[in-house]
Amino acid sequence: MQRKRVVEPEDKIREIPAVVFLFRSCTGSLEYPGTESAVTETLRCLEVEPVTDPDQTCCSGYLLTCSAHTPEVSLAVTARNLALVERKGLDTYVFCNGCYGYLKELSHILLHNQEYLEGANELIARWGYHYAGKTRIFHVQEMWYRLRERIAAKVVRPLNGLRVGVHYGCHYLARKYDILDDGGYPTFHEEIVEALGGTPVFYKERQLCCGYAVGRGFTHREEIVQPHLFKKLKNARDSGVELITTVCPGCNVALDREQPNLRERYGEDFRIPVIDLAQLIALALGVPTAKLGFEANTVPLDDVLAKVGVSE
Amino acid sequence: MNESMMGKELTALVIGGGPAGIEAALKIACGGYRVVLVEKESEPGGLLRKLYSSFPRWENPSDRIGWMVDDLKRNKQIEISLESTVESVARTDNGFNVTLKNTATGGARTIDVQAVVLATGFGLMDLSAYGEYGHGIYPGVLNSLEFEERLREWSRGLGKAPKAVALIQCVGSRDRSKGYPYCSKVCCMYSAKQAGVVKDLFPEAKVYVFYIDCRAAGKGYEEFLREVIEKKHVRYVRGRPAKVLPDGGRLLVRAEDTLIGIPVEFTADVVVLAAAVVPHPETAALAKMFGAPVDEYGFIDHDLRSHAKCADRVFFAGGCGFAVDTESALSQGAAAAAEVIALFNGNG
Amino acid sequence: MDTDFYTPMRLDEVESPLQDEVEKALGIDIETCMECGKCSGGCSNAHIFDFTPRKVVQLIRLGAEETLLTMDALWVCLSCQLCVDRCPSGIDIPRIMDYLREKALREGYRPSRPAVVLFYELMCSCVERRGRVSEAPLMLRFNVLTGQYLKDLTLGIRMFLKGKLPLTAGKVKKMDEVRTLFVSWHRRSVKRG
Amino acid sequence: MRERDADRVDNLDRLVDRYHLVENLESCLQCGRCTGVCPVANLSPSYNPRQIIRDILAGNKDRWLRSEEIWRCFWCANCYTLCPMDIPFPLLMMQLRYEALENRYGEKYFLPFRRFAMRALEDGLTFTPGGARGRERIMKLRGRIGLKPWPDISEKAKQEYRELFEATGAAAWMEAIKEEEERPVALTYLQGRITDAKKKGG
Amino acid sequence: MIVAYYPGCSLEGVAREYDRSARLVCERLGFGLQEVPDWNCCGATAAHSLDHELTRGLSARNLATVGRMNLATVTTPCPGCSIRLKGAAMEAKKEGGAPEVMHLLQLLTEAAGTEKIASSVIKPLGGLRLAAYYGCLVTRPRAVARFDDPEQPRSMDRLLQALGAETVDWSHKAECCGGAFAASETSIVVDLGGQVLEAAHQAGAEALAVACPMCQVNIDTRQREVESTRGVRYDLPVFYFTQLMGLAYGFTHRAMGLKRLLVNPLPLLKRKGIL
Repeated sequence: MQRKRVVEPEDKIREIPAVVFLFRSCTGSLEYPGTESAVTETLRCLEVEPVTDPDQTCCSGYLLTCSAHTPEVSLAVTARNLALVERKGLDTYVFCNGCYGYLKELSHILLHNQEYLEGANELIARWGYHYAGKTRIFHVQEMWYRLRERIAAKVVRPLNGLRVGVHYGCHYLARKYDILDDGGYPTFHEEIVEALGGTPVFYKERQLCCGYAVGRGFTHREEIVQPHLFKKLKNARDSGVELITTVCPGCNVALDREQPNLRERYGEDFRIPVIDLAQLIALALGVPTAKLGFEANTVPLDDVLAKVGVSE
Repeated sequence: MNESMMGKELTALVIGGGPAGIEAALKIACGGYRVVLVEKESEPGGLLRKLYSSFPRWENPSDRIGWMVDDLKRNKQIEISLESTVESVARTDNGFNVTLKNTATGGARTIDVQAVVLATGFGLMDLSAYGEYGHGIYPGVLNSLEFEERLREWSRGLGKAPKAVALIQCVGSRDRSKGYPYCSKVCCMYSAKQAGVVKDLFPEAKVYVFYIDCRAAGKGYEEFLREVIEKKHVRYVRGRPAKVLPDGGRLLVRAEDTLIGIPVEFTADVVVLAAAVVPHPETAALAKMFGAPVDEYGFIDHDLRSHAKCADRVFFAGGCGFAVDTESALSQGAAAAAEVIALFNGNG
Repeated sequence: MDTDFYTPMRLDEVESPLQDEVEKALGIDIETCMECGKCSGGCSNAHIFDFTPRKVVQLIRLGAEETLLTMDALWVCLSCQLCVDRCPSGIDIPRIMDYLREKALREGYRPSRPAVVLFYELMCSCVERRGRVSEAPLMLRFNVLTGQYLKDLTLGIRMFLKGKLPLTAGKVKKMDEVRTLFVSWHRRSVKRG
Repeated sequence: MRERDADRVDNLDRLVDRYHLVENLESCLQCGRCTGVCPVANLSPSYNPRQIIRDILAGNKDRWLRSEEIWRCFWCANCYTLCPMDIPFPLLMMQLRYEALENRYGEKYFLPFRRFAMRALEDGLTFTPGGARGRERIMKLRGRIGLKPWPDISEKAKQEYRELFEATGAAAWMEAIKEEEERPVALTYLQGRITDAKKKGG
Repeated sequence: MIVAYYPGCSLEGVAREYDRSARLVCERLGFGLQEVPDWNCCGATAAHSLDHELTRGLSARNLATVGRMNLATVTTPCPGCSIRLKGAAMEAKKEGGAPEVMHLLQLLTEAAGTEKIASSVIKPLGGLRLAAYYGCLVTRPRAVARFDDPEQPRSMDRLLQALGAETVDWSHKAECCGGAFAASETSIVVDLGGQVLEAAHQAGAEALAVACPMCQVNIDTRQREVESTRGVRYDLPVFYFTQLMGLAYGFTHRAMGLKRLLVNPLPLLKRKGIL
């Protein structure tokens, strides 16, 4: 599957950087630590060195959506985090859609509203930070795609046609903010799955939101998120999906953790494991499963691992 | 223009001195033939003369009409017969014997013409069928032509400044129960224009346009409409108002906002009704005299083979065929002229 | 299970037997509606309707029978005929409302305003018994049956004192002729129900 | 009573778009792409982005401040992605939520976030496991798969993060919101649901 | 001119004064009213809300009775009855003949004419400013009523002017008063009746003239309730137009049953020197 694109990823990421700044994700580190580990391992396998910074904090974009006070606080936090990266002269790579979407959105607001930019810079100037908008923000999936040939060449545990249903997540598809994939009909994820020897399943609801951002367990869990997820997972199962991969630990939480609740409410047990794409790549590249933290998952991966030929 | 053509003594009669008629007369004269232009009013210009502004470029229509009338008057080939109407017509071998009557003096004269261009224009329907809007009952309810006049007054600082204006589209048009199932075509754009003008004159005024569909098909039309909404802040409400009620000296408009689905009310000082476009009553009579067909509404129907021709040696242009905007009226005038010239050049 | 939550309407699955019914029984062509909303703008009670007259017409097109037969608008429509005269397509909405009311009762839907129906039924039974309506006993029975013994008591007394509520009223002599009509009505309701 | 198109609409910019992030609301074409793509609108008919824009343009902002609907937005931004006029609808929701909270509407929907944010002030990280046991469990897991037991975050980062909250007034503002008090919101989840007898019977 | 007369149930009950004044006024104008023998209720809103056939049957029976009277015209003072009868007549006409159905207002303005109405005036109602309130069914639906303009009716205005009264131009001439919900959904009547009263009040009317028993009942008897809901004192008497005609023709207020109106009209009439 090769689609003709308006913008080729090669245009945006011309040369493969040797070092990138990896933006830490709270959920990816604390809910599914396997994600953080898998992303780091995979990058290293692909000869890209991730750099992190202990001074980086949570992106705090959710404060914007849930309206915790005025936008200034989210803008200032973003400016501070991005200023850190700029100091290093690196591009920012994010492995959580939440961080990705919010960083893109908030930096867009900052860069298009002089007043906000000045305000935020004034706030962070006390510690010597300054945000100028030089660091570019990418999703690690964009990097995976750019390196798809390198990945394919390094596969040691092909997926044996495993039927993988992908979940992009909305913020990854925010095409208003200059993303590399096609926001209307994205295929990066499927192409990578193909490169790993899996069979991507184009199920109908693959672009449906996970409902995590605001819904899951917070505000409208019963009424909205559960029927919403039921719709998505039912469609995935009916299309023969054996595994769902995401590119966002947040989506993972919604799709994975919510399955027992769906069983309770609708009496249907989907038992579709949900992991991060990085975990799947790491698996195919031969990273030991002990480093991938699958035990954090609610739905176990035994069947999938067996199919790929990994015995635990 | 060469000598031999100048020598031809062929004459075309153009009935109606609006933009379509003037354009036809000018172009026929350019072709080297004589033209008699008959206009019932004391001044050429037609409906265009009554307009305050135009779309899609916010021009002053009087300017354009001014240039055209200047050209008309300078042109030696054209004889302008103002305050005149066609009294009777007799068909001859190669044309018509037309009797013109001067409505001011009562005098009549007969001329020979070899071709006729009907350009009698259009008018607006009588709104008394719409008691619910109270046109002719409440002083603040105007039809769109009366409103153009009001705009002119406002622009000269006359009259009381409005706090709010409501423009209602599709009054008559698209109303089969009243016998006008057709779309009048020009109202969407001129309502947008009028709404924009009000906002220009009185930026503080609230202007609402009640519409069913915005039919802005034309070069620059959609952009014009969006400008009115976005830059001039005219508010568009989808729904045909049901009733206009007098309310403490102002007018209360009751409608459903069909995009939300709730009944709404709006208090305005002036309510403008975009009345359906209808042919002038004399159009059908004239058409009969010249043997031209009219459709069920009284608009002139065209010949099968040509869009500007309706009978042998009879052509038409502009609003007597159907509602047209200025641009179309001009093109149709030119098209009718081309037909006349072709006819004269061919077998004269 | 699927219907445990709301799903968007499937236009391709929309069939509206109701629309055909309305066309056949009432001779009303719903397709002529251009959704201009003129009916709803002037409707006396649209501001308390759950579905405005325009929506009612559109819901017929969508075949949303249950919604139509259970909606509140059915029982707060005044039959004031404002909509039909203003409709550019001449759609007789009051007649549609009548039809829907009839159908809702026939099919046993609980009306959202039982008092309205009760009043209608009491009035009809009054006609059935006497051929004419006698207002005072009608009002009295209505108030007793709705349990509002004191409703409009003062007003009732004032009216009574003004001679506006005579306790007796005329009666039709040939009641058999009137009763026949009611008998066939009841037969119709039984047969359909 | 009937709705009146309010007199205040001309100051839309000031009233709704206080942060000047949605300046093109008036350009809305009412085409409905947003509603078509909205996952929430697909589940609950009373939440309809197109209608919300229309209603706000008609001056009925207050109705929405009181509503429960504005808290349903998933912030997936699909609407913004598809909007032909580039209207950032999520940012509109955001501003409505700010105002709702100022008027103390819908606090119960904000409280879960407040809890997260208050904890984030301690850790500089959000969504940290609650309670000592949860913390211990995750630290063990991280250790097992070869990560540092706790993500690498410096005291400096935590301190500066906190100070940003204090400097913008966010910390004090969130502090002031009491958990128990809340004002009721109107409108219901399935309002406007359209049903079909035929389907139900069959 | 002999005309069949169908009073309708209300005219035996709440609207007796309408019946009485109508008969007296018609007699004065030379109309011989012959009551339709053994008439039955038209079914009103109740029947057509429950069953269409029933409504049709009830009106058809009345129409058949009128047919046996061999009169060309039947009139009724109640718009509800008149619209039902007109509907039945329209259907009957398709199958053969049917008498002409006219609302009383229609009969008086069309068959008698304003000149004749004016010529019988003895005591003109000078200086009385009236709002002519037609309600829904006198002129609606247009296709059935075939009388006057449904949106801007003028017939009653002309009639009242012929009596020497002034009429105001106002907005709610043909809006609904709440109709048949007088008992079952009172709040609707208070809302809609209140709008009518407010409009008449704003237009400067001193009283309303109506041609429908339901309108009279709703606006007259609920006026106190409307006033307390709206916090405005209207005090607008609601006359049947026939009562006003009677007064102008020299009948006593007792004969016209003015005392039966809940909002007492006598002070106003005295102030104007009509009584």
